Amino acid sequence: MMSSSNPNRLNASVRPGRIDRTRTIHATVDGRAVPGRPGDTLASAMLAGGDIEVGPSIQRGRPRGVFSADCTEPNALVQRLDGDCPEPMLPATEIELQDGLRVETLSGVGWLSEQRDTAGYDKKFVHSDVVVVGAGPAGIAASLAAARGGARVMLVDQHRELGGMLLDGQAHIAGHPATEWIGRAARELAENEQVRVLTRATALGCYDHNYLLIAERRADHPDAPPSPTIRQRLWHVRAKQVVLATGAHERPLVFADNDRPGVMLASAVRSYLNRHAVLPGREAVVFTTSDSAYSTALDLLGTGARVPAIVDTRPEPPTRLVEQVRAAGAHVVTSAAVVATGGEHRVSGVRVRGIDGNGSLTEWSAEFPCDLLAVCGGWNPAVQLFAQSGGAVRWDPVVAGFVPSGAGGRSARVVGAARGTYDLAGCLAQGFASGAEAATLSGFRTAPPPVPQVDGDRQASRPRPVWLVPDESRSPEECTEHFVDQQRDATVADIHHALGTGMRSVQHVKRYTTISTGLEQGKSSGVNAVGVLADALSAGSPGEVGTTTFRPPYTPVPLALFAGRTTGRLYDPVRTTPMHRQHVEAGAVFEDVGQWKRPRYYPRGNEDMHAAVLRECSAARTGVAVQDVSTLGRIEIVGSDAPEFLDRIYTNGFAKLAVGKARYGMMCGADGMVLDDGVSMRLAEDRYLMSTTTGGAAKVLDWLEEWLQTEWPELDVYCTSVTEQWAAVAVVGPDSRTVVGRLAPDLDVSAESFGFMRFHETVLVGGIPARISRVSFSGELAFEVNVARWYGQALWEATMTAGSDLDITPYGTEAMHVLRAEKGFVIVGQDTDGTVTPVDLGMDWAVSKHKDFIGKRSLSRPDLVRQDRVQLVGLLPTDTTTLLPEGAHLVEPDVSRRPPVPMAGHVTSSYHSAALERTFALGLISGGRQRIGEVLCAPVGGRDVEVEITSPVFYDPEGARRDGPEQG
Amino acid sequence: MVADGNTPAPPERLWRNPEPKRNYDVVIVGAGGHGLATAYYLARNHGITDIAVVERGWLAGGNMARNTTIIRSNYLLDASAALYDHALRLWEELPEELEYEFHFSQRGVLNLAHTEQEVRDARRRAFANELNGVDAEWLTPDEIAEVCPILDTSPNLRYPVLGATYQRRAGIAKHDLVAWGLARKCDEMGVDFIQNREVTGFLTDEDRVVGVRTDKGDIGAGRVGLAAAGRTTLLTDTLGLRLPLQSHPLQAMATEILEPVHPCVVMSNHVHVYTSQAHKGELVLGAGIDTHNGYAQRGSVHVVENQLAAAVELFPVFARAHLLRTWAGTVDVTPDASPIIGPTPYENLFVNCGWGTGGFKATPGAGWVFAHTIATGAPHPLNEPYGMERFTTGALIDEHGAAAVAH
Amino acid sequence: MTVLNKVESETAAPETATAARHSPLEHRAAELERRSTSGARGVRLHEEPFLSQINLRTPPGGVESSAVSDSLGLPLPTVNRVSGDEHHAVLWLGPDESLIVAPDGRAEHLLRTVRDAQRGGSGSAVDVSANRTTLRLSGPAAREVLEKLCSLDLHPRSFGPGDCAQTLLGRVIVVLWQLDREPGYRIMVRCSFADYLVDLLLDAMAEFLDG
Amino acid sequence: MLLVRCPWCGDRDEAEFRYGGQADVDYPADPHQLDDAAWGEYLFVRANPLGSFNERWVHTAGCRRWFSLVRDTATNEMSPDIPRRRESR
Ligand SMILES: Cc1cc2nc3c(=O)[nH]c(=O)nc-3n(C[C@H](O)[C@H](O)[C@H](O)COP(=O)(O)OP(=O)(O)OC[C@H]3O[C@@H](n4cnc5c(N)ncnc54)[C@H](O)[C@@H]3O)c2cc1C
Ligand SMILES: NC(=O)c1ccc[n+]([C@@H]2O[C@H](COP(=O)([O-])OP(=O)(O)OC[C@H]3O[C@@H](n4cnc5c(N)ncnc54)[C@H](O)[C@@H]3O)[C@@H](O)[C@H]2O)c1
Ligand SMILES: Cc1cc2nc3c(=O)[nH]c(=O)nc-3n(C[C@H](O)[C@H](O)[C@H](O)COP(=O)(O)O)c2cc1C
Ligand SMILES: [Zn+2]
Repeated sequence: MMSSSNPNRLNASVRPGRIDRTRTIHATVDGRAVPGRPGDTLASAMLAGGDIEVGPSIQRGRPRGVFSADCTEPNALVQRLDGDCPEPMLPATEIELQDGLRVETLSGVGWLSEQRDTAGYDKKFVHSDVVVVGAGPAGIAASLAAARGGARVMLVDQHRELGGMLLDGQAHIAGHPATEWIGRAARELAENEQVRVLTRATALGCYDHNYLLIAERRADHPDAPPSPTIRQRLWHVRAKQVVLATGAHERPLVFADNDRPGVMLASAVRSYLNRHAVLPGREAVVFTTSDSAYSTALDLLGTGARVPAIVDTRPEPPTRLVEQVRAAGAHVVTSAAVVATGGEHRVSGVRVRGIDGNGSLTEWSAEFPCDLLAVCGGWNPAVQLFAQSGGAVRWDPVVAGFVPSGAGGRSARVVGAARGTYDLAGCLAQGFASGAEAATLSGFRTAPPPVPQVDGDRQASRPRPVWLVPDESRSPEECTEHFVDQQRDATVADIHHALGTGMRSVQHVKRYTTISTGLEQGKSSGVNAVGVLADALSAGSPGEVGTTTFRPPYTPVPLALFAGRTTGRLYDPVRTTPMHRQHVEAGAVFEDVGQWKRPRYYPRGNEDMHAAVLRECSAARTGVAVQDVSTLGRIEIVGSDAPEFLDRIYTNGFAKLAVGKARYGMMCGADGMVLDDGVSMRLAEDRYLMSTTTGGAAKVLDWLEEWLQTEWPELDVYCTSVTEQWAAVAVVGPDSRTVVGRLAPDLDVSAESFGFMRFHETVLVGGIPARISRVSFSGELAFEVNVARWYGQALWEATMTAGSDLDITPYGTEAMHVLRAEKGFVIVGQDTDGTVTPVDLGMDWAVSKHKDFIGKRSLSRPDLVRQDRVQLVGLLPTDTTTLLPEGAHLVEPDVSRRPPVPMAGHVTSSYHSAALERTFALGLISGGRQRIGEVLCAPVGGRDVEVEITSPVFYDPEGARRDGPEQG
Repeated sequence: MVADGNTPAPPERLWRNPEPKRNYDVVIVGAGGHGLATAYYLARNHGITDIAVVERGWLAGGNMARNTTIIRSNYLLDASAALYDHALRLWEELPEELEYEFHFSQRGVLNLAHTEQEVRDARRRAFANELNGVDAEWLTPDEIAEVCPILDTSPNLRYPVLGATYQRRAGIAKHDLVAWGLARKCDEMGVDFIQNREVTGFLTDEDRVVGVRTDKGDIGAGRVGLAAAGRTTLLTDTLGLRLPLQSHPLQAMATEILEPVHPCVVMSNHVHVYTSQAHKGELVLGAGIDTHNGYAQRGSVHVVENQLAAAVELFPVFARAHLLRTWAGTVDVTPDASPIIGPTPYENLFVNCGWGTGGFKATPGAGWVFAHTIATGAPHPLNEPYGMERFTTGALIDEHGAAAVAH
Repeated sequence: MTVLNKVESETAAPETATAARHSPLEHRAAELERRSTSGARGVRLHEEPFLSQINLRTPPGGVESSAVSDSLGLPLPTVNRVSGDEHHAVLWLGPDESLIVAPDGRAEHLLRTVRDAQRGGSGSAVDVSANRTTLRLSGPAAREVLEKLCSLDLHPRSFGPGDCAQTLLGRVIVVLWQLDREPGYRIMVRCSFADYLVDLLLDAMAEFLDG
Repeated sequence: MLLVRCPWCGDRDEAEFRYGGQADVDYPADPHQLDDAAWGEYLFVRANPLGSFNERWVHTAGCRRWFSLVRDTATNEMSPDIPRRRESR
């Protein structure tokens, strides 16, 4: 009857199974070879080879065995070792057997490896009129009906084949084996262009507004290509209608030593028999509370196994079933329960006692030898996806399970076993009806097809759940071998322990006992815990206790799948300017500014940053230097009300700015705190070009739009982002006039003709149209040359050529920071945080007294007029070579250093200055402007640095250098 | 906790489940961490034990059941450092004081900096911490790699780790056990926990609050302390008292149980994720709020995807750990991301709220000062700056704005 | 013939300057060619640089909009639609915003035309030709590639030739425009994101590389 | 991922939008007429209801228009905005 390498494999004549018998493949478990067939799971292959025992339990080290045939598996958890990266905690029941598969068994704890996961994970975003989750009879029927209506349908199932529980049994549909019906349906769906069927695809979550997340396994199974680009794919699906046909999970039973290897869910036994042609035991006691396990018994008997007893908790199981099994050679013990199991590493026999209507044991007892105990504690409709997004469930005493509450709305689209319908005809009928309705509601009117004749599961008689089979000698408080959650090693005693502390809520019990917090997330342990609790609290029904919360994901998935392609190089956009490659060639060291890569400095030879920055700064102050400023934000602001608009946005006035001129502006939030700054030019009466900081570009545009659209829709103003229309360089230094003169031969760049804060449009050498302004962020004579972005590269080249004999020096953000700090110019975000006003910065000159602007009202709040607010000042370390660390706080020299030490403020910017030939800093110091000349201390690295408070303008306070050297 | 022998020890009582009396000296609304700690310190420090803690659901089932349990005190601003460090010092005493093991583990917290500006901000915070007596160190990438070898500190990351502040005294604690430990001591001292009872409004006598209305009848109270976190405004709205709070979903997630790999706590603001490995072995991950208001205790999945992308980016070893469960709480966020603790315009009504994404770490500290405020009718010096007047005067405690550090 | 395609030599940039232009993806042309595939699951990607683009703002339904439309010789597009053809088109960007697209060298002339039409009324016209570059993604697998990055419903029943949308590809905002049924798309992206977007698209295309 | 209906572009994923909080909080006609408490309330206090909430969103990755809608903050069910009460100035 059995083959020798797979002693428990049934002959094809007895059970063909859904395996490929032409090929033998091998996995390795804990170093031992496990042969099997394509179509096997790792668990079925192990069982075929006679291995039922897996790793011992997590807390108590008890022997454990394969318990289920699905994602509820508590025991058979393995660490996968083959492939490019080990993967922890996979249920052997869910791993498809494959050549080269290598695992080690675990005890409820996995491990992470330092090996990089190099596999591919990606995402896909699709839409569907109807998504059907679960391809059992109900789901298939729903898909057929919806697809026939013309809707776009997506059918997903976590398994490799369609069919659901039909594959576990031997039902007939329309007079033929159900598999034929499945095959026909699969073909029909495959041929319909509007249908997408995804197998090996688990719906992880069903979120608000019909959004589903589906994890598809494209590798690690025998049908996968050898090295697929994408190992797993996360489908994001937006559906118009969702049909949940997710089936039901069989519940274990809670009795003494119910965790012994060889105790197995009855449905799992059936699944191994029929799907995998594996007989997990030859002498099997069946212990049940409902009808479904009779099919297990019949299937076992049909393969030649012995069934010493069917132990049914019910006094009167349906006669039909009792007679069927009797005819097949087994007998039923009614009003009875298994109270104990024997055996060491595998169950060797069970003890059975009578159980009365109150759930108490009676005197009657018997013992049966067995090597398998198939248990069925009833069924839990798989309401996870339904409940996750807020669907309510209720206890249904007839099906003895939690089912979707209510008949209409979203709950109508839960069908089949998932809503407690356990007869095949009913599943098909609900599937057809819901599929047709879903299609109709999504715009494809259609009627449900007629339900074919079936002979599968019939309407079951009422189950009799027994939450706790009493111990023969001990009270529930002492039931330390009655396992409720095998994975967490949690028992009935633990639940009672929780109750003993005063806990009453199932939520507390879950957290106290850790029941349902493992991989199965309560799919099998949850309702039993509720039942035990309901009994203990004498609640009328488990419904009064309620469930814990159902949360995504439905089954665990690798974190890398959620990350998808968003890692490494693709983690976040890298933004570059058109001159980027020229900076790279010049050896620039880059800095991340927002998403931009900006050159920080350009080391020459072995220069470090310090040396390079000093050189770059001194070029700007004594010769000519050039910086790529293409990253600055630019917004064109157009309309007859543009002047008024800018007046409301900026703290200073812009309405009176003359056409052809530019002005520095500052803007605040409504709270009066500095938001951004920049120079805006007036291009025409009704047209300005605003510039923003690099990091502030998007924020400022949003800010402008928000005010325009939500508060001032009456203003005739339009904003257009032109940040990327332009590329620009700042040409800085006494020699900049010469360079720009050469660049722009048509332009008179003399101080007289081209005044500070003016701009001109011209054509550069090579015919490149440009707008050139005289703005300066360094205090030196400086020009900003703007060209259409596609000329950026040419502009850089031309500028470098024009300045080559003057040793024109590219400089980066760091030198820019130093140069502006020498002049006391602030960088928003560095010298300000979200708590600094323009007044704090000493920029009262930019705060209009005459007009209102956003934030103005806030500036007169009590806290904002305090004299001791921090104010921007300069800071000079007494020792001219000591560099204050940025972020250092300053304290009064004589203050006690016992914490908390009162702080006077902190250093915002600190540099070596080539021009000053010393170090210097800017800082925000309480009442700072009144304290110029005073000395404070900066405690850093265990010593004090003495610092004098100064004006923040260190360099050329008269502004003599702004117009450059005298000409002529 | 879980019995692991054959004869389980008899359970220790954590709390009774009494019927409420008609009146209490103090009614606290909300049996979250803060409500529990407040009751505890009212009894311990002020001798007030005639207290009912009224809870709409199950004890500590709100944010207390949902947070990523990070405890640290390395805040920038003086007011914050003082309050949170007070809390941290209480945490250090609490296991012994409560005689309850709640796995308080001072394994150290790293706050990563990924940009030059973040470096400046982080160092500024570390310097301030030092002067405020809060332990803080600045670590270079090499030093970080020693503290947390699984963190990718290579310069090739999209946003390389440029440094981190490190607070060694910081760490995590098992949130549920903290709640149960506090509840147990409170119960011992006579505090009543009234679960499954929702406070729906207040009993008032002109501008004085004299009790609470609940869905199952009124309860009189000498004083009422609100510790209702995300649902605070639902109650204050009934008095026409408008608080600057917005309730947002905040999500977190856990993996399966894994052998120890992650020795500390890592927080990254820039890529937005924070992670640690809980006592039991699961990795716990969290991130920023869902931006929309919401009471649904669930958030949007793209938020989860973004934070997991960040986690895998920083911790390549996490790639094949499995996402086991995601969940969300409802956090109450103020405009300056600092709490509101103090009296209200209603006599005998006090609020403790606005802890947003970061109130677990403050649990004992918050309880301490809120108990003081309720008992004496006036704020403790530590919560003086935290009154709601600051939104009028502008004296915000803008830890967010000032240092961009999430809580 | 519309103003969009009327040739006026004086509006084209001077020869020398044209040669000085570099498109953001010029340096990747060969790579894009190499990574494109043909066949039943083929997908091709290349840059269409230097299209003339004018960002147009005009109060919807007002006199301004009919004046502009008259001046262009094209109706302004309806919601999420493109008016015109692949050479000369106006794309809907928002209730009062459109993008005029024309061949290289047309921007200045267009700008003048539109501003003339707008004179005296409300609205704006801004040259954004250099602001974005254009990628063309086409081939039988093009939609599948986009579906890896884009959450819009691109199924032919929902999105087809002449449809356009501003949306996200990964973390990048783009203007997506379907040209034909093959399907072929234009993806208009701000220049600084172009390199990254190409990385993203090539990564998504990898699955369709032969072999 | 909520499905947000932009009145212009149609249904789009939440990720394309930025949330703008309570709708219809008007900028005071003259801020300088308000005392500090009233101004502070304008700056910082917004409704935070459980249930129907009239709120603003902006379609940042699309048409960049601001709009409002009504969402139930407990269930996330959405419906279009009731007409804006304030006259356009
Ligand atoms: C996902 C997540 C991660 C977080 N991570 C951290 C972290 O790492 N570190 C950190 O410090 N903080 C963190 N927090 C924040 C922290 O959890 C909260 O700030 C803190 O728990 C709030 O205080 P609480 O414990 O009292 O709140 P809660 O536990 O929410 O307590 C409020 C209680 O009031 C009850 N209640 C409300 N209204 C009523 C009513 N009308 N009647 C009766 N009872 C009522 C609620 O049911 C609830 O039990 C996180 C929060 C979340 C959601
Ligand atoms: N006699 C009984 O008591 C009893 C009990 C339960 C089921 N049944 C029988 O089982 C069948 C039930 O049919 P059905 O169609 O309702 O359920 P089913 O169990 O046949 O099919 C459900 C399918 O959904 C899949 N699934 C579940 N959750 C999923 C997810 N999140 N993502 C992807 N796939 C998921 C499952 O893998 C399964 O293939 C009927 O034939 C019925 O008679 C009988
Ligand atoms: C620090 C921490 C660790 C957690 N670890 C687990 C875990 O290992 N397994 C699990 O199922 N849930 C874990 N959870 C999540 C809880 O099961 C639960 O989701 C959370 O308390 C929120 O409650 P709710 O989901 O019932 O709403 C953890 C929660 C926290 C806060
Ligand atoms: Zn839109």
